[in-house]
Parts: sequence; C-alpha cells; structure tokens
Amino acid sequence: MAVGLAHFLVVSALLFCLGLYGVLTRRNAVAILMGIELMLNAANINLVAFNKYVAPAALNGQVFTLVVITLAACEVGVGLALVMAAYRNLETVQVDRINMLKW
Amino acid sequence: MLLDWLYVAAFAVIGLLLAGLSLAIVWVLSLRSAYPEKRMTYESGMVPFGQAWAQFNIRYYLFGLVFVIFAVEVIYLYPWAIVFRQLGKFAFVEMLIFLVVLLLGLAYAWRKGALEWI
Amino acid sequence: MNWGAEIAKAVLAAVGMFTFLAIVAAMFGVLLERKIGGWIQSRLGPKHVGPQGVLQTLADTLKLLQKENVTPRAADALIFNTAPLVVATAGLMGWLVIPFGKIGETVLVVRDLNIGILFFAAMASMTVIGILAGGWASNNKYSLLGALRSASQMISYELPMGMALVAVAMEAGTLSTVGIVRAQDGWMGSFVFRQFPAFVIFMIAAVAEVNRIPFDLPEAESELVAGYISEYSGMRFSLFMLGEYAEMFAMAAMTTTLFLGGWKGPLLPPLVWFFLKMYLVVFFMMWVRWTFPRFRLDQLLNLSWKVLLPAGLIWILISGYRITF
Amino acid sequence: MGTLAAFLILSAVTLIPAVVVVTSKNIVRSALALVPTFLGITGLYILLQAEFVAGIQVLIYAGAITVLILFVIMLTEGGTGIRIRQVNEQVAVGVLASATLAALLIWVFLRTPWPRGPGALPEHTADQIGKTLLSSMVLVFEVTSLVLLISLIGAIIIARRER
Repeated sequence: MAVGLAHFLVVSALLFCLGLYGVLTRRNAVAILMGIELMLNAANINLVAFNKYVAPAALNGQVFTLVVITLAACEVGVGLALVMAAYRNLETVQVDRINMLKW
Repeated sequence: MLLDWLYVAAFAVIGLLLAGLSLAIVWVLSLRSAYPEKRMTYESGMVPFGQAWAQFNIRYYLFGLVFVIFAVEVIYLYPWAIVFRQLGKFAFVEMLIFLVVLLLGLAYAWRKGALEWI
Repeated sequence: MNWGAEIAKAVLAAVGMFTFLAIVAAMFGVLLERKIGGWIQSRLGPKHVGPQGVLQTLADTLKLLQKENVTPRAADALIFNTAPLVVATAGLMGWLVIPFGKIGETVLVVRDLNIGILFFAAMASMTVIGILAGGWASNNKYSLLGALRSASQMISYELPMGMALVAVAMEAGTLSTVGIVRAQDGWMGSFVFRQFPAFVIFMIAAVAEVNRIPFDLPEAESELVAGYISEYSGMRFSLFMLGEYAEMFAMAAMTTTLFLGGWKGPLLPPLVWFFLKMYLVVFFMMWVRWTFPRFRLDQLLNLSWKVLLPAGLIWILISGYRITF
Repeated sequence: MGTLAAFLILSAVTLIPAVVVVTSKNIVRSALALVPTFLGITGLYILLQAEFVAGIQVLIYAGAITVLILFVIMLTEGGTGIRIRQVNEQVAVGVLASATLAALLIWVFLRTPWPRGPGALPEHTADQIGKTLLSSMVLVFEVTSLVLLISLIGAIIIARRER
C-alpha cells in the first residue's frame, strides 16, 4: 500500500487531538502553550500534505506553513511573556489559580 | 531526494547507537562500587542544600525571546538569498523594507534595555 | 531502487564517518590542542606515552572506557543519560554536508543536500537542547547555571552565524555546500575576499558556538566548577567532549568550505588542500584559546547583540545592493 | 514499501512523544519530549518533499521555540512543580472531547474525495518558495515583518518589570 494523503491526514488529526487534550486538561500555562504548539504543527502537516497531493502546481501550502511557523513563534513569545508576568505578580503558573478577576 | 535523507536518518540513528555502544562498553569494563557519598550532588565538597531546580533571572527569557523573533527572520532570508539575483531590484527593495522593520524591533529592544545584562 | 543496498551503504557511510571523526577530530584534536598549548606556553605538553606523547589520547580513551558511570542520586536519570548521546550525535551530523575534496569528477561528500548550510545550522542548534537537558537533569546548581549560560550564549551567536551563512548563500546563489565551493573560482574568487565581514562574523560566532575560550563562560572552571558537565564523568563526559571537538572541527571545515574555497587550490591534490585549510583554521582557533582571557557575560552578549547582529544585517543589505545593482 | 515503513516509524516518533508531552507529570520532560515530536514531523515533511520547510522546522521549532519554553519553565516553577498535580478536573471531558473530535476528523478525512491537482512538486523547493514569497505573496511577506515587530514589542512590554 502506497502512502497517500489520507495517511498524513490521520496522523495530523491524532496530533491535533493530543494537543487539544493537553490544552483542555493541563493546569500549567506553559503546558497549555505546548499543547497549542502541537495543534499548530498538526495544521502544518495538513498544509504541506495538501500542497503535495491536492495542489502540487504551486508551493502556496509550504509558504503558508512558513507563515504559520512565524505566527507560532510570535504566539509562543507573547504567550510566555504573559506567563512570566503572571508568575511575577501572582507567583503561580497554574491557570486555575490565576483567578484574581473573580473578586 | 529521499535518498539524501535516508543518509541523514542513518547518521542520526548510527550516531546515537555508537554513542550508546561506548556507554555499553563502559558498562562491561568498568568496576562499580556504589557508596552513598559517590552519588551525592557535587557542590565543591559542601553538603548540598535545597534543590537546584530553582528560579533564575528573567534576563534569560528576554534574550530567548529576541532570539526566537530574529531566528524567524533569518528563515525568510534564506530563500530570498538564493533567488534575489533572478528577481532583480524589486526583490531587493522588498527585503530592504523587511529588514528595516526588523531593525526597528532590534532598536526598540536595545532602547528598552532588553539586551542589557545586569 | 534497491532499498536494502542503499540502507547498507548509508549505515556504512555513517559508521565510517564517525570512526574517522572520533580519531581525527577527537583523539588527534585533543593531542593537537595539548601540544599547541604546550608550545605557546613554553611547556612540553604530553610526552611520555609513545614517541613524543602521540599515543597520549589513545591511553586517555582506554582509561575513560574503564571508568564507572556515576549518576547522581538527585538527577533525572533518563534525561541525564540521554543528553550526552544527543550532543555527540548533533556534533557529528554536521559533517554530512561537508565536501572533503574531489577525485576526478566525483565530489567526496556524504550527501550534497539542497539545503546544505541550512541543515548545518539546524544541526548546530540541536546541541543547545542537549546541553540544557543535561544541565537541568544533573540537578546541580552549577550545572543548571552553566547550562543556562551556555544556552543563552549559543542562541546569541546562532543569529550572527545565520547572517554570515545567508551572506554566503547570496554570493553563491545556492544553499548546497558543493555549489558554494564551485562558485568560488580561482584564488581571488574565495569568498573570504568578497565576503570578508561575513568571514569575520562567522569565525567569531564559530568560536562562541563551540564554547571555547575566550567564550568559555559555560565551563568557567574558576566560577562554575565545570558548568553543565559538572556531574558528568568518564565516558559520558567524553561524549560531551567528542561532540564539542567534532563541532569545532566541523566549524573549521565549514569555514574552509564557505570562505576559503574548500578543496580548491593549485598543484596539491584537492583532499590535501582541504585538510591543510581546515587545520589552519583549527590552529587559529587553538591559538586564540591559549592567548586570550575569558570574556565577561555582559561583554559576550553585547558583542553578539549590539555588534555582530546589526553588522550582519547591514552587511547583508550592502552585499544585496552590490549584487543587485 | 520503504516509504510506508518510513511513514509508520516517523508517525510513531511523532505521536508517542506527543503523548508524553500532554500527559507527563514532569513539565521539563514534557518540554523535552517536544523535540522528538518536532523531529518526527520534520521526517514527515521530508516524505512530503518539503525539504526547506523541514529544515526550518528543526531550526525554529526544535532549536528555538523549545529552548524558549525550557527557559520559561526553568525561570518559573521548573522541576519544583513535580509535586504539584499537573492536570485539572477536566480529564474525562478532555478525553471524551478529543477522542470524539479525532474520530470525527478521521471519518471526514477518509470520506472526502480529495481532488488531485495537475502538475508535480519541483525538486528544489527552497528557490521556488523564495519566488512565491517575493512575487505573489509579497504582501504576506511584508506583513510578517510587522507581526514579528509587534510581537517583539508586545512581549518585551509584558515581560519587563514596570518601573
């Protein structure tokens, strides 16, 4: 059996859902960001796979992947800055304890 | 093209295996005598206190942040570098704008002291 | 395509390359370092094992192979054991794209990847992970501090190095290492002339990337015991050293490839030229090590962020302008 | 045959560490498990003939983003967080939601008749990417630099201590 588009899509779906699970269940803000990274990577696999199997004439999918990687880097930079700020002010990175706005 | 990367994979796997092999040889050849002091954390002869897994200076984060942003910038330079000759002036101007915007970022980080180590 | 035969060839190439590197880069490199250090400091260096001490590192290797591997009780054993393997492998991987020479029309290179220098930079960046992991897993204050310093130093100098690589890629119009060597025609065609600022940036960054004096803060013996390798002993320690020496030689080989015209040169065979140039660069790096004192951390970071990085960016713009117009 | 074997190995290299990333109690181990995940994804890109993207994946994800994440972990709770419970009370919901979504996505992916476009991928992707980026996607390219600038400024403002 040759490797086709479906193979890559299945892997990316599994990776995406693992990332989603991480985001839903983790308490540590950094771990949540790691889950988001996994989800973005799953999207990237899809983009590259579609580029190869659905629209191989141009490399738009791969260029999109570069853009997504850029955005992931920015997201991680700002997200981790927020984590650092929260840690400095509240001395925790557990998101369920960062609940100051409730009062 | 896949053939190239077969070699890359072979290098990675064989590298790990050979390095592991040297540790295996050590396992066979070495004498082992475990007494508690030997496995103590080394702190220049003092009895260690506390965990090393403590917190460090925020400076490291700022350098890491600027690094990530500029590493991303460099990845756009690579494809530009190999084609800008064919695309002429327009490509050069595009990259000029791109780099000037990022130099502004560097200037901002510099000005705000994110590049200072105190 | 016959996959079995290709896999066998790839495995053979990998084993051959790694054995070669362990001997040429690590064993001979350490001997060279000690001999040159002795010579510069008017000492004798190793002298007793074999004629003029040439078998000293072989004896050292045999000794290291018999030493016990100590894992500290407080350490995270799994990561502690994996980190040296990662560093050693990452140090060796870069050699995949280095062209050693030419026999007839065949270029002696393991694989000429299309993204050669990008691959090289990527492999160099993997070392950081190994060092951070090892330093953290030791659960030792000196190790962790050394690892964080080392990581921040290496990431700081990765950027100027990337800029220098981009400048060379601009000049050659390709990322493949063989293509870059081919683009350097004749003696004056070596990129060291046309890309002199990139060459200087690359050399400084290369010395800093491999954590050598004057940039050896991570291992500053007088401040941090031995930095991230404080808790490592015996063969694990030497795997870190193997990675470091392999990477240092890889940086020298890359300098040769990018700036000094690779295997090209008159009269002598290409292979000889390549090794001559590479050892010249290695000698320069050792000379620097035994001559200069250590930088302070703020000086080190200032040099990278406030001098080399803007200089690299501006140099890229200048070369781009020159090539376009 | 060889490609299928490579695909299966690379998927395992991607997915097994990914499970460690989302379940490990030790947050540093989670972060370090990201590295094999990213390298496995790099391998998948290679199988998809995207050499340049693969190189970028190693350089940015495995070499830069992971380092930044490790820095932040070491600067905040780091290894001291081992004793703290790492999961919240949504585990059951999380498993249910992600399993449902996975089943749904895979079902959709396998049922959709994906069209096959004309043409073939070029052998050297790096220069093609450069040309696409500098011609038809030039706006994306320039906006990217602004995004980078803004996130740099924003992150510095957020992370620095107010004076």
